[in-house]
Amino acid sequence: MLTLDSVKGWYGRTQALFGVDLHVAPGKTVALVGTNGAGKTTTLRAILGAVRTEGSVRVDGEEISAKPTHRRVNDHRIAIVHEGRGLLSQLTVLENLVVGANRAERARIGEVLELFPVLRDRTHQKVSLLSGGQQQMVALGRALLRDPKYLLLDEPGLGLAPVVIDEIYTYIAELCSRGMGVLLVEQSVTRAASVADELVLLRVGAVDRVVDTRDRERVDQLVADAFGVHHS
Amino acid sequence: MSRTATHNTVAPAVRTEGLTVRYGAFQALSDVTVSLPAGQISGLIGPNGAGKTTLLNAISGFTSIAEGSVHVGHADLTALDARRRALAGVVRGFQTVRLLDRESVLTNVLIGTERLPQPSALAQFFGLPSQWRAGRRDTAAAAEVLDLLGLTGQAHRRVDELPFASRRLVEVARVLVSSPSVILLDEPAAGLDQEGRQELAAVLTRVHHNHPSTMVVVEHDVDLVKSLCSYVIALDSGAFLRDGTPAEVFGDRQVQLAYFGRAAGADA
Amino acid sequence: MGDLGQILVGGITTGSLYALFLLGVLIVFQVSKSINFAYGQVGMIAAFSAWFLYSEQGLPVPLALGVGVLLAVIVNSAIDYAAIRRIPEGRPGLDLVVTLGIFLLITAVMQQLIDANAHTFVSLGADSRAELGGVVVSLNDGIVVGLTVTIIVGAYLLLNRTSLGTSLRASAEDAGIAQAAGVNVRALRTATWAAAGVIAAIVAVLVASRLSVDAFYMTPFLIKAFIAGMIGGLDRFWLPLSVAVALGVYESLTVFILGASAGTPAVFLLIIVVLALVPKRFVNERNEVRA
Amino acid sequence: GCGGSSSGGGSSSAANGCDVKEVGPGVTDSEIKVGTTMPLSGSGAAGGLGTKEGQEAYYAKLNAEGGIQGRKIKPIILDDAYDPSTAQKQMRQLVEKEEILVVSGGEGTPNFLGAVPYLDRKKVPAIAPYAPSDELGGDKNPYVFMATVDYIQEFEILTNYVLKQETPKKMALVGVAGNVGENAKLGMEKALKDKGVELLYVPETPGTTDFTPIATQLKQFNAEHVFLILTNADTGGLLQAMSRIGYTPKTGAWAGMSDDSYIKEFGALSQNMLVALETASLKSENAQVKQFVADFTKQTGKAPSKFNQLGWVQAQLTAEALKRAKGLNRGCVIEALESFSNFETGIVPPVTWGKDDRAGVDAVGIGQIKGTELVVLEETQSLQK
Amino acid sequence: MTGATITRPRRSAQPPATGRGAGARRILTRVAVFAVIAAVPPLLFDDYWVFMSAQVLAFAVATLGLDILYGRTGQMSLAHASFMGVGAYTTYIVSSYGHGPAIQLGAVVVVALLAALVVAVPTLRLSGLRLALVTLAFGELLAWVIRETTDLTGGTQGASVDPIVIGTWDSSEPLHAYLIALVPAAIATLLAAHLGRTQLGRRMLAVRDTELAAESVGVAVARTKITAFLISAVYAGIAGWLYAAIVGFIAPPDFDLFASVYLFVAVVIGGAGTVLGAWLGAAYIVLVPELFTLAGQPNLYPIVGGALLAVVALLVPDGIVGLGRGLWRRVRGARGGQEGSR
Ligand SMILES: Nc1ncnc2c1ncn2[C@@H]1O[C@H](COP(=O)(O)OP(=O)(O)OP(=O)(O)O)[C@@H](O)[C@H]1O
Ligand SMILES: Nc1ncnc2c1ncn2[C@@H]1O[C@H](COP(=O)(O)OP(=O)(O)OP(=O)(O)O)[C@@H](O)[C@H]1O
Ligand SMILES: [Mg+2]
Ligand SMILES: [Mg+2]
Repeated sequence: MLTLDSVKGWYGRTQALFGVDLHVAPGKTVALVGTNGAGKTTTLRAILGAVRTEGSVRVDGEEISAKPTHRRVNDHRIAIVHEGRGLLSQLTVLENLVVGANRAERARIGEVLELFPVLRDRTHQKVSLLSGGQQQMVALGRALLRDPKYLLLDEPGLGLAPVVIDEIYTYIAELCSRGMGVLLVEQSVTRAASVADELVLLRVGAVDRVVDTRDRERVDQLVADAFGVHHS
Repeated sequence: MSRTATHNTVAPAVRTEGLTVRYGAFQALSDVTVSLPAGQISGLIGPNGAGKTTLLNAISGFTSIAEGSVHVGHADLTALDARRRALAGVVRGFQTVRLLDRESVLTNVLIGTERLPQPSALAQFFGLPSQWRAGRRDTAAAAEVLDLLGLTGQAHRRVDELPFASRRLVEVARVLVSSPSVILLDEPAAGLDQEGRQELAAVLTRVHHNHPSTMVVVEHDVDLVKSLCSYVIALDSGAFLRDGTPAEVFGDRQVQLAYFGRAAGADA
Repeated sequence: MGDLGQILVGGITTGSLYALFLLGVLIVFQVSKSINFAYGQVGMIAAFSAWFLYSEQGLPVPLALGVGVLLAVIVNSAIDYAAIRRIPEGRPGLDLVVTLGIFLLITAVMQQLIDANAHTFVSLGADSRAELGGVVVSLNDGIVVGLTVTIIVGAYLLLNRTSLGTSLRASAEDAGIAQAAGVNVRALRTATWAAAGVIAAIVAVLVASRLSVDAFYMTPFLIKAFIAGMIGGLDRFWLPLSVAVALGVYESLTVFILGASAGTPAVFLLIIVVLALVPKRFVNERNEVRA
Repeated sequence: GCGGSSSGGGSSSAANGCDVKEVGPGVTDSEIKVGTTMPLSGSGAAGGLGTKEGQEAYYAKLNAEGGIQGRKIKPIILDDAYDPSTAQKQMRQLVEKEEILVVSGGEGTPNFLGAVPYLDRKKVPAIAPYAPSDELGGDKNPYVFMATVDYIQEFEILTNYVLKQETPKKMALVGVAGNVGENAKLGMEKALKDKGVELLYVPETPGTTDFTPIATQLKQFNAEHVFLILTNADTGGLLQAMSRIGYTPKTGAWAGMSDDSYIKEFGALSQNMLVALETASLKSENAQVKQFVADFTKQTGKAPSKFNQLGWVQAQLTAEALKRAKGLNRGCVIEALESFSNFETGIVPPVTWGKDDRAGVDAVGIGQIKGTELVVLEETQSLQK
Repeated sequence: MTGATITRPRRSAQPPATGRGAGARRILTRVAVFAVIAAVPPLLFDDYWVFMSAQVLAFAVATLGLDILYGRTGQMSLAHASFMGVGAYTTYIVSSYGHGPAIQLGAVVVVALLAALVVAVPTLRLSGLRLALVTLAFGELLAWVIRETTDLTGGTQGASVDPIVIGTWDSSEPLHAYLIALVPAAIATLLAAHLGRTQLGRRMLAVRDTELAAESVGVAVARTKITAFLISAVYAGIAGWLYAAIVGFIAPPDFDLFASVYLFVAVVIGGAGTVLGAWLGAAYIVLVPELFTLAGQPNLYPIVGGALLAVVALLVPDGIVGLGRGLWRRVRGARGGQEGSR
């Protein structure tokens, strides 16, 4: 279980999170939704320890908020797909995939390339030369290579063609069913509702409500409240 | 150098002929001949890596063309570099937002007025009257765009302090401020929330209404394309696939296979 | 002919020293995207204090050298820890200013602690020489070239045949992303700066054995190494290092052929010509991103 | 000496006049402030620090003996980092803020030259700075009273000495690029004029990282004598490179190489090197030299170096001028300086200044490095003789 | 009209909302503040400090120029002091033929422009450290030229420059030097401040931050770089002219690599990209050594000056101006209530 307990977060002196509580159980997908600037990305960064935080972050019962980022990632098998990809543009596709991975994880490279065949011919090309969508695949590939127990996804569909998004979500659902806990940030509530078990609505850096996606009515209500529009 | 303002003139049609772009052995665009109708908003769609951004690059002069030509109206722009194409009225936004991070929103927008006739460097440096006139004109244009995009309140904030959505809008504002005759936008709605997208679509429609231009929007959001564009071009694997009205293109079997990975019949 | 050979030997040896020194600059640049202006002085600390320890304090030479190297490691790591790491992002040029301050500090302190004079250093084989076809080669030349080749090849293998290189470059580009990918950026940095300290010490000791040691003598080497690095590109490996060796040879040749006062203008004209004429892809720093 | 009404003077001389009753700046009932700038940091610091120590030792001794007319001398020595504009700034500081009476010595040529226009403007006499330049010592800068020869004279004398012993076919000079090397070359050319000796001049830039090309060039030319006017480090580096390629001609060098700091470090490389001696050898049997060594050692607890010696003699000449001055003001000090005639310090050759003569000395001694010792071959060699 | 926008030149344009009256008032305030500060040295200081203040003026002109090149256009130059040297030596040569200040200034501007073109044109494609390297090469070449032309330039030993004489004013008098330098310094400041409000100034910022976006709106990247280079070289040349007149003696070390690095230090320490920062930086490099003299430790600066520099740079990474801004924001934040919550 990945648990956040009244987590506050700051950028410099600007507070962005005002107490976030969150639970992601293995085998479950939780979607964080909210308007631009609600603090979704910051929440993920807080889990990794990449912003200054207060409050408790626990993984499988162990408090990790004092650990440096790389220890959280390695010891607790957390992987992230950053917003806007977070690739290392100077590195090749292959290097981007394996960076930070240990030997065993590297061995899984074939599996990942199978998932994204377009990347196979381009392993030695610099990622900055890939198309936007291809870059997103690399970002996802890097996270999957680590065979994470908890996967943090920050708008993985950003800039992807529908066909790829569908594939990715299918794959995520499969990973989830194999016991991975997924924390997903998604702009489209419809999409989020279709893959996640739970929707968490963030507002101004705090959890506004948690909605079970099976409850269609409350999902619709959430959409209306949060975004002021009715999605089609 | 002639710096004739191309704004306020009638928006020209944009045509590419036999456009081929190569990166080493890889062919990112092969023999693409498309024409974007004058004064309309066209959508450019296609799976990832189809060559949409490359096509925008080729039209705006940001990549070298191996074969083929680019025409705007009656002018052949193929030989011009990116800057001259911008001055000729072809202005683009970037898929990854590129801003002057340490500067204010206003400065970021004002840089877009470069296309308008600017006094010589000396006149600007010594603050001659022509500089003040140009300055007032530019500020007014920026104020109008900021207002249109709802950024007026943020005009003096540094852009790196802004949330991503606002940064996207600043990028769009920079393109719009000089009312170019050809506007190329690369996924302007990516990363915006539902509300933001709808607002953006409304703004673009309004801008287009006020200053008719030939606008091209690359987008993956099908709803947005449908609501915004009157014409759509689909690319796949660097080749032209289909064009027509949104209904025609999205209804096309090949497009559906390439783009949605399934034909329409399968998903009712 | 013998003369030309002699010049080449001198040029290659000096060029090797530039290259080895540049290696230290390169790895530091690659992991922390910063230039350490005080790097030459780090080496100077090693050689100058070693001299002080064996000549004035009577320590055995190997021990003195060891202490010198250790000092260089400590100082270089301290520069990273106390200064470079504390430079916030997006402040281009600040690293130069901060390390310039450190450069001045180290110079002044060493001059206070020891003195402002020039001193001969242990010769490290400079006095055992052999003549090969009219060219006199000393054991010192051999040591310099041998060590340089060994260390550079070793570094290459370490960086390219292990995951270390990838992690290094990842940390350099974006420490946040690298950390999130599980790279221990801090440890990597510390190790790199320490290794760079060792390299600086080795170069400084070798240079001292060929010239002499005082509080300033490494600065010309620093400048030449930077020049080679910038012509070749600090984000590459073989190109800048080859340029460094070539620079040594070129410099010696121009001095010999055109006269000593032509050395400086020749080197700098070369820079201008090379950078103005070579194809664009060699000139651009390799961080171009597509539109 | 002249009478109190010597204000007329030639166009070249400093025409302040000596008003016996006037009390100059920096003079109180108990104290006379003097000062100068020297490189105390940076690559030129070795000479500056040594000279400073020498001056301070002399003044300490003088003050212990009661000073001058019951006044203690207070020397203020500021750091100019061997930089002309810093030197000028510091000199302003000394003249305008500290209000020194006269400039007592100095060390380093370009830095001192930086301050000279200012001193001329302010009419402040500068006594015996060690700044060998053909700019100084003549009528161009009438407020600067030199006590050492310039490099032209130094190398002319050094070359003359060699020509007296033997008749070489080829000689070479390696000099710091710029005025210093050029001047040394000029001196050699003067001495070699019409002598049928071929001269190779190789300018060197400080910061040379590889001396092999210069050494090879010298070897190719194959001169019997190679003269050097380089920094300590570069002299050592060049000699090392020459020996590395097996070329060992006879050598000669400027006076800087007679300093202990050089001989101790590079003596082994420099066996039999001829050096110009601006100051008397410390091993000399001369009574004044012995007295100096004893006095200095008493003050500082250690043996003097060449730069200590220079500092000492700068202070000594300054003190002598103050003693001779009829009134403690700049005009009278200048008048007193102009009265020096073959004044024996025992450290530099006899000093003579006159109304139109600021050169002070025109002689250097000749020494040779043997073992770790400097052996004096000739006490002084003057151009006149 | 143009204002000494010395406190917040980043505000590169009138906010659309602000009326013109407010802008004019702000400009007037700044001119007044500038005038008051400028009046302090001649009224309150003795000769020595007036002399130091005059040097601050000369260096401020240089740092303003470097700030245009580095702070705004992002081009790193290690030859800025060399351009000062170009100005100073041109002054020396021209004045040795007996020409007065007007001709000197004209010659300085022309020669600085030519020298800048020589450096700028072959280096158009370069940026960052590599540009710094080429400019460094230019500096070394200049030093070499000076060394090799002793008859013309005085060589390594330097040369003493005749003071500027205008009427009864003589720049060897500190007070006169100060007043003579004040005029060009004020004009240079006004123009630099005004530059931030022009499209030319914005082009520079765009070139610094994102060349691609700049090109996409029609900015001539190469021409903008050259323009910045030329402006900065002329500033440096004029600074050299003032420096030669104020100090009266010039020598190669005044314009060597370290001198250039120090100008760079000034821009960074003051706060890159701001006019006020350039001034503060100039004051830093000229006056900080003096503080040690004031404290009675004139010879301590070489020892701790470096450490001080490193510490200052680390403590105020955005320069002194950045520090001031931060404090100001904090003050305002405390007044205006909670910051950051949207
Ligand atoms: N680096 C930063 N410095 C300062 N403030 C920041 C920074 N990054 C984000 N913020 C602020 O923190 C708040 C939360 O931002 P966050 O990126 O977490 O939002 P988000 O929900 O991910 O939005 P989006 O949908 O646009 O990605 C916003 O107000 C934003 O402006
Ligand atoms: N500079 C380059 N060097 C090498 N390959 C490139 C370069 N630019 C683009 N490509 C390749 O050309 C193809 C088309 O890229 P492009 O960016 O045009 O795709 P796109 O249609 O915009 O995709 P997306 O929707 O993912 O942004 C991709 O396979 C990409 O990797
Ligand atoms: Mg986000
Ligand atoms: Mg794209």
